[in-house]
Amino acid sequence: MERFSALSLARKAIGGHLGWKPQWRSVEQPKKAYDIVIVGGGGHGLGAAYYLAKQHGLRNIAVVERGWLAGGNTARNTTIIRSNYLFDESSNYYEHSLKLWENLSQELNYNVMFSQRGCLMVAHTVHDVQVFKRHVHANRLNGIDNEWLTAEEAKEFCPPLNISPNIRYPVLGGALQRRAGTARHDAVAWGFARAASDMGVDIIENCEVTGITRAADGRVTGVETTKGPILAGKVAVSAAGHSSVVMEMAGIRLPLQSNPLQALVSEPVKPAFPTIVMSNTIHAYISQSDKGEMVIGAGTDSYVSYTQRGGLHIPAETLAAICELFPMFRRLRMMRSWGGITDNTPDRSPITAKTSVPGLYVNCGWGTGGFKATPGAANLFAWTIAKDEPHPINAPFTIERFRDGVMIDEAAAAAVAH
Amino acid sequence: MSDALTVSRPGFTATPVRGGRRFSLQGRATTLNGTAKALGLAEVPAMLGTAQAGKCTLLRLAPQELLILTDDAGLPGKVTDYLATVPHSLVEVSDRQVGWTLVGERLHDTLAALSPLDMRARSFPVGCATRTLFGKADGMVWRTSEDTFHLEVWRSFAPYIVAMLDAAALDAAW
Amino acid sequence: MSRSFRVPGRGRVNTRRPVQFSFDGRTYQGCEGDTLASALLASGKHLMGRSFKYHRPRGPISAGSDEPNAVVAVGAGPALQTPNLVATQVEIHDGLVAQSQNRFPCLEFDMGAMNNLASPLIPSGFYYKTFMWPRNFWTKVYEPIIRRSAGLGVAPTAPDPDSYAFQYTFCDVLVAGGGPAGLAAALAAAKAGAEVILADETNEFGGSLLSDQTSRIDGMAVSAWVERTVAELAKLPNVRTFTRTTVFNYGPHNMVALNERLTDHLAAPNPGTPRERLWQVRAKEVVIASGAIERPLVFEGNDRPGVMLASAAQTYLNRYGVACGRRVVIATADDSAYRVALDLLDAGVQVAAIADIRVAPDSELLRKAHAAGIPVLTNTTVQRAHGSQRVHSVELAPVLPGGDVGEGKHYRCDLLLMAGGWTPSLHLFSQSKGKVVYNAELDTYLPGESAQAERSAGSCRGLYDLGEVLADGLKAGAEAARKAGFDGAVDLPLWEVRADVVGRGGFTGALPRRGKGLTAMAFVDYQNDVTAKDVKLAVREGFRSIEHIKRYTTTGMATDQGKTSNLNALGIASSALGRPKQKIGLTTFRAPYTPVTFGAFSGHERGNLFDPDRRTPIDSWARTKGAVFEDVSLWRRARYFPHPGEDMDAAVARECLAVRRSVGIFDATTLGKIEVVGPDAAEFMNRMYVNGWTKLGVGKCRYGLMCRENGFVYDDGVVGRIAKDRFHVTTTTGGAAGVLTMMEDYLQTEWQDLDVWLTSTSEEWAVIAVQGPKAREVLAPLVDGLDISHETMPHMSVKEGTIGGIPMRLFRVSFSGELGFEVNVPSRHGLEVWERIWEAGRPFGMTPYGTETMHVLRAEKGYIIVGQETDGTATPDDAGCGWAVSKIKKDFVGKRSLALSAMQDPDRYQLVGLLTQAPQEVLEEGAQLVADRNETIPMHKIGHVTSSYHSATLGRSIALAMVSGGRARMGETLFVPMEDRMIPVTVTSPVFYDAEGARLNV
Amino acid sequence: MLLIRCPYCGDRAEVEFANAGEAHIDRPADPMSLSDEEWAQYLYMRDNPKGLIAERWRHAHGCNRFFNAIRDTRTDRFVTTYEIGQPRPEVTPEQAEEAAR
Repeated sequence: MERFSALSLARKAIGGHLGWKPQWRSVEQPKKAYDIVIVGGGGHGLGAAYYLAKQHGLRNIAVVERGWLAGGNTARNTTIIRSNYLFDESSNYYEHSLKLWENLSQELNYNVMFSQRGCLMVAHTVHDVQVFKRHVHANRLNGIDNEWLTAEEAKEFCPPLNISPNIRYPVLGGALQRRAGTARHDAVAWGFARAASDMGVDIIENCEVTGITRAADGRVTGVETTKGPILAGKVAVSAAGHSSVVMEMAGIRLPLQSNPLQALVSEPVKPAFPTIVMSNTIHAYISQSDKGEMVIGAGTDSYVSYTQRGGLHIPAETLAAICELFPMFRRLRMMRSWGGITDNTPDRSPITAKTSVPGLYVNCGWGTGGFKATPGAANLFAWTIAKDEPHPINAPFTIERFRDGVMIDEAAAAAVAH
Repeated sequence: MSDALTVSRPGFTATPVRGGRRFSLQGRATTLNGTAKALGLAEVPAMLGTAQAGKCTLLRLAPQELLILTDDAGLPGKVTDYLATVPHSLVEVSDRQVGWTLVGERLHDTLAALSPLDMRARSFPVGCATRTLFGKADGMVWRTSEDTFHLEVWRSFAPYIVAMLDAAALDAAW
Repeated sequence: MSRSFRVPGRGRVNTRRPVQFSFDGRTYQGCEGDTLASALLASGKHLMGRSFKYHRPRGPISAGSDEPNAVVAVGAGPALQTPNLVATQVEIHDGLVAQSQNRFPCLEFDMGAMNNLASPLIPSGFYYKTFMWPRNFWTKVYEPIIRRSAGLGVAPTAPDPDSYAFQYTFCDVLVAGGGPAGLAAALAAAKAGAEVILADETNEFGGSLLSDQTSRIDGMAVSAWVERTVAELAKLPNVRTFTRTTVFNYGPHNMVALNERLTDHLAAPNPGTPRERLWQVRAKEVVIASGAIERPLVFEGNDRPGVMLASAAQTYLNRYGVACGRRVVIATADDSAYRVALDLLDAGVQVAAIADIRVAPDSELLRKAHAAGIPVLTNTTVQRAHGSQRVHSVELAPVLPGGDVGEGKHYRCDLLLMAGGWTPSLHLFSQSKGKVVYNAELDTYLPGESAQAERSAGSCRGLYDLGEVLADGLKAGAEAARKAGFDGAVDLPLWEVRADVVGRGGFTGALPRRGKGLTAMAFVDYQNDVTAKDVKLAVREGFRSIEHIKRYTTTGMATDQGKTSNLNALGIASSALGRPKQKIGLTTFRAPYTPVTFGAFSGHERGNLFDPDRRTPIDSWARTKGAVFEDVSLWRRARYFPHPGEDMDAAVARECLAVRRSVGIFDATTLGKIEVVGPDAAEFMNRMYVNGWTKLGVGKCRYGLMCRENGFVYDDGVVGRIAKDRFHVTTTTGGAAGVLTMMEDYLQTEWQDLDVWLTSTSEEWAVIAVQGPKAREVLAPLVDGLDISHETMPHMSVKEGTIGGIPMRLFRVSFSGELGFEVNVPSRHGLEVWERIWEAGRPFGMTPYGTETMHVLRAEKGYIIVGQETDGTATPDDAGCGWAVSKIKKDFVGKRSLALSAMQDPDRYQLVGLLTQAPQEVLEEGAQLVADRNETIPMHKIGHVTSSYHSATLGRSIALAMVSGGRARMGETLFVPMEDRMIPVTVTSPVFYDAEGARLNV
Repeated sequence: MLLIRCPYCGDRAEVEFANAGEAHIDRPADPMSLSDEEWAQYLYMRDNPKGLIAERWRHAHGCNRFFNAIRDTRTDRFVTTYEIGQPRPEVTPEQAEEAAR
């Protein structure tokens, strides 16, 4: 693998950039058999392949992707990365990921543009204040940065924020994680693909899995695909919104619902927004990309859908909220909107685990928050696949937790009621 | 509370409805039918239909639910007598909601700024009544004549609805 | 340049109505009807902007919404200066102020153009390969530089003063696009009787016909036909027409969104006019008549100001009366450019040459061009356009057999037109989820099978002959009407059309050139500065999917969303990959069609109308008493009633003591209320709540606790049995809607056999809580003879009666720990009764109190608040309410989950009280608890503080907490680690005051 | 915004409705007799099909009735809606094809 650097750019420039090679090997036809087949060529799947090769010395791996690499939720999110979750289980997981993010560009020799611009979660009610302070304290004791800002401090940190007491839901303050940030979503997937491919991983695009094959004893033996059958010692499913569809092929029903999630960007403008702001109460989140677009997450539609779209009333609602918090952005314009398919569990926490089928592993249920977990989930999923047992960090994130009543329910923990 | 809450704009007025009582009657179809008969009607109005029986107006808002509007005297004895014999739920909701009479040539444009309901005459003829959404408030709308609508929302939403209607009526001019 | 490029006698602008405007501080004059672009072009000014990455000087290439280059800021001042508007769409008016963007210090001399020199070092994706060391330089150094040079315009910095309107509407047939096909479709559908909406994004209907001087319909000029047709439509009562209205989003189930712009074109709009209106149209049928966009040609220097689309020059000439230059060279792959040449020639523009890339083009128009003396070079490519801030010459070169390019000849020109063929606008069709299909003959994509109730008509489906387009429009309109249910016979017009045959031919990809062109800048995506080389580089680096190529190069991702670039990028990718275009496919068309203002989406949902602001009947009273409010779900509740000079703590302390010592009055109206009625009411309650209800006597109350099926506490509230078959259920304020929904869910879908019905009565009753040892003394004289003595009305009972003649349900309940009543009266009487009780209470020192005092009083008693002590992960037992759970009921919602072993774990978090060792120390709510103070981070947390107050009654602080195995830790010392210190606390019972409840039973 | 046919009120805009998850999941008659595994199946495990789904909606801002619907999750087209308590209707191949379009 050729190292990327300013120097390599300059050298190639002299040759009119004709000297560049493909960033990853494109494998048209899979081999007959692999030790491990990873289903899903998004950030999580590619990353798992990378860590399997890098940290566990496994090289005979294929990543099969139905469409083009990272064309699912990796390409469709608002790229927010943070770890200020309440419960130890979650914050350990996301912090593991955040730490990997902090070195990812260097590790992959691919600039994923991880920008630690901070994430400010604003509070609008007394209840919000209580909940966020609980987060701040819990995070601090876990060694995760998160601090409480008064409304004035929040305004100083994010000058466009409207802290007027005369709006419908005045800002009472906010919890700021300074190490939080954003990254360039495509770069993460491409960087993992390049590094994994370099270590021998086969990346096979336009290869849809149509079946999961099993031996008489129940153990997984491989997958059927649109490019023919592939034998595999282990099959690891990392298919985001399509997880239920793939796992159904092995007869496994998951506690998942796939819902549309919409997002949008404005036209690019000069730097006007220094951080990420999230408001759970009025359902808005916003940051500004390196290109200058305001990147705005809208809400989830409530029904199961694989259409990658939703109703216009959902982004409309979000934009109303954004215009309340940032009234100077009212004249900006929506340039592009899109939808993703989020896979949501009943407790809104993910599953990264072995399954009841020997040799079959699943990493799913990331809902609206999978991007931030990309390197962490990939890393822990690789561990789980390689060792056939979970890493202590992802050990609580089983399917069985629903049977056993040991949910990790961040959403419920922020429940609103009086 | 709704007394001060009027909208008066060129082409649209919303005038609070005063007086009278409201009852929510729920029960199975036979009970609703029996109630209608007790009031001298042939049968209970069909879904989204309304019927007048003396001083009572029956609005069929759900399969098992009638909203009954009466004068200040309330429900006639023949209804309560009948109901005493059948399983049902009768709850007075006179104060739960407040109502307005809506008129004006910009009525449709004004309502259409708040509600996704198709209120064109061919879809929502005179006598039709239903609950729907007005902005972010639940509401009940009833077409009382070709050019007149009756709107109700829960009491605490009244200032919101009035302000929204007022803004929408202004927009409707352009 | 001072000479005017206005062509007398041409165009639809009103030359007798001059309009003054400014651009970059300089005053210009245009005409009524001009766009900013046409007016500047009329003054000879092509340079209008700078590109995104290389800051190259740019002028408009188009005359419509597909424009990538002429992107400007319009409006003056921090609130109104609106970035990134397209000069070709901005209509000028007197006083309009426009600025160029993305340049420093000025448009003509831009320091950012240094990037242009560095362009060999910054090809596509360069940022993925660099800026990685040193690690922290990305955020601190590199990224800020990238950010400052990226972006286009500057966002406003002050709130937008304009208003925006919103409206739903319905129609039988929606026609998107008011060109020839759209007009014909609207007419046909309307004549069939359908309700029709016709919308066009520009200021008048007619589309391409407004740029067409030579075609004839029924013998008349096409502009006259447009006028006649628009007038005919205007007469039909079933047609609504919208100009300046973009159909921008085609959603599911034929919900189509339109953005109507009402004021931007006006110098002085009527005050109160909304700036824009967003329409959500539910259309039974849709006709997409969105037209086609001309493609640029990709060659070196194709971005120089003065290089334009041929059709744009034709529009500027015929619609705006502007000649875009004096001497033109035309590069074409398509017949339509010949008509443009003839039109320009006719207007006095010198046509230096037409270079046709095709080997042997042949058409009537070509012969006409020959006849007019225009030099036509076939099989000829553009090697390079020269010029910096304006094109001054172009090298046209022959394509040799075998594909090489020979030595060319330079032509002097100040205008270079490109005609690369037509790209049908598939955006709306694609948004409707229809699949596009490659058409080899036209070398473009066309709409395939419809996914929704729509059809395309005219040039958006590849028809370019005017006669065909009109016929297609009529057919589409008639079909749409028929499908919408208007199936009567209709006489459709038969128009006799005379028009040039245009639209044949076309080219995608990069034009052939001489040499490798390693340094040549031939632009595919103008605004984002994506060159043909960039696309090839992406392919070379292994990006093979068109979506990857788009993302790696950013082609098609600028504000024009690739309207002019997508097919050329595809063409270049296709030859680089050696794969046919149809095997590559197009990138997804994403809504909106053109950018739409945020404000238009939010409509009136701003300020106080952002969300309903629910207020109780007593709200006005509280306001006059100086209450400070808080938001609780949609409600506004009084939090405390400070006297002058008091802060919250002082006010709350005073209010608490007043309740404990005498009597307080509290507005509890916001509590949810549900009337559960029917013969099976008790059975239903048994199934919904963890408690048992069968034995609750009429006139008695019980604290009810509700779980979700997962076993966790969902809601709570006091329930009174009004009659054998009637329960008055109360819920939390925030939980009211959810509880009713959950009850209805079980009732309607699981237990349809039960004869019980639910009615929300939350707003039927105003609820006035009178709490304190003097409560009975205050109320007794008011309740019209009702006996409310302890004997006849003990704690947790309910009676019906009247208060001053007003019907009342009187609950003897207490959330304060004192003797207490809750007076329920019909809402309209709420304020009146409140004031009456207030008057009666004043001799006792009655004090109004708010939610904060309510919280303190109940915390002193250890009463939980669902959502504060519990958080959706707590069982009844965790919350200290195990006593409420019926042990004998066979089933209730949540019971099975409570039987899980995890729910019995002794280490679960349980409700306890905490006392700080320093009595005045008030813990922070949300603070965590640890057992070992000497641990280092990460510390093992064993609980957290849920409620914490200073208790004036007890003269010290108190706190409630959820602590792992808490009930077994009574008396233990735990620690609250704060940032700067460790606070020791003692675990106690959560009941701090009157543990035996003596004060309740008086 | 979807257009949803309430069996009682007719065609209405999506904003009047609330989705209520998979249909035809009956609450067990005697939950206490179920194993933890069976209970979890009832409570959490859901079909999440890419194709036809039977789901519940509530006409929240209308008649407030729950009802069932058959919809294709690939297109969001409804095949039919029907009252609670009715069995899941047979979908003809023609209906399925139409919904998948």
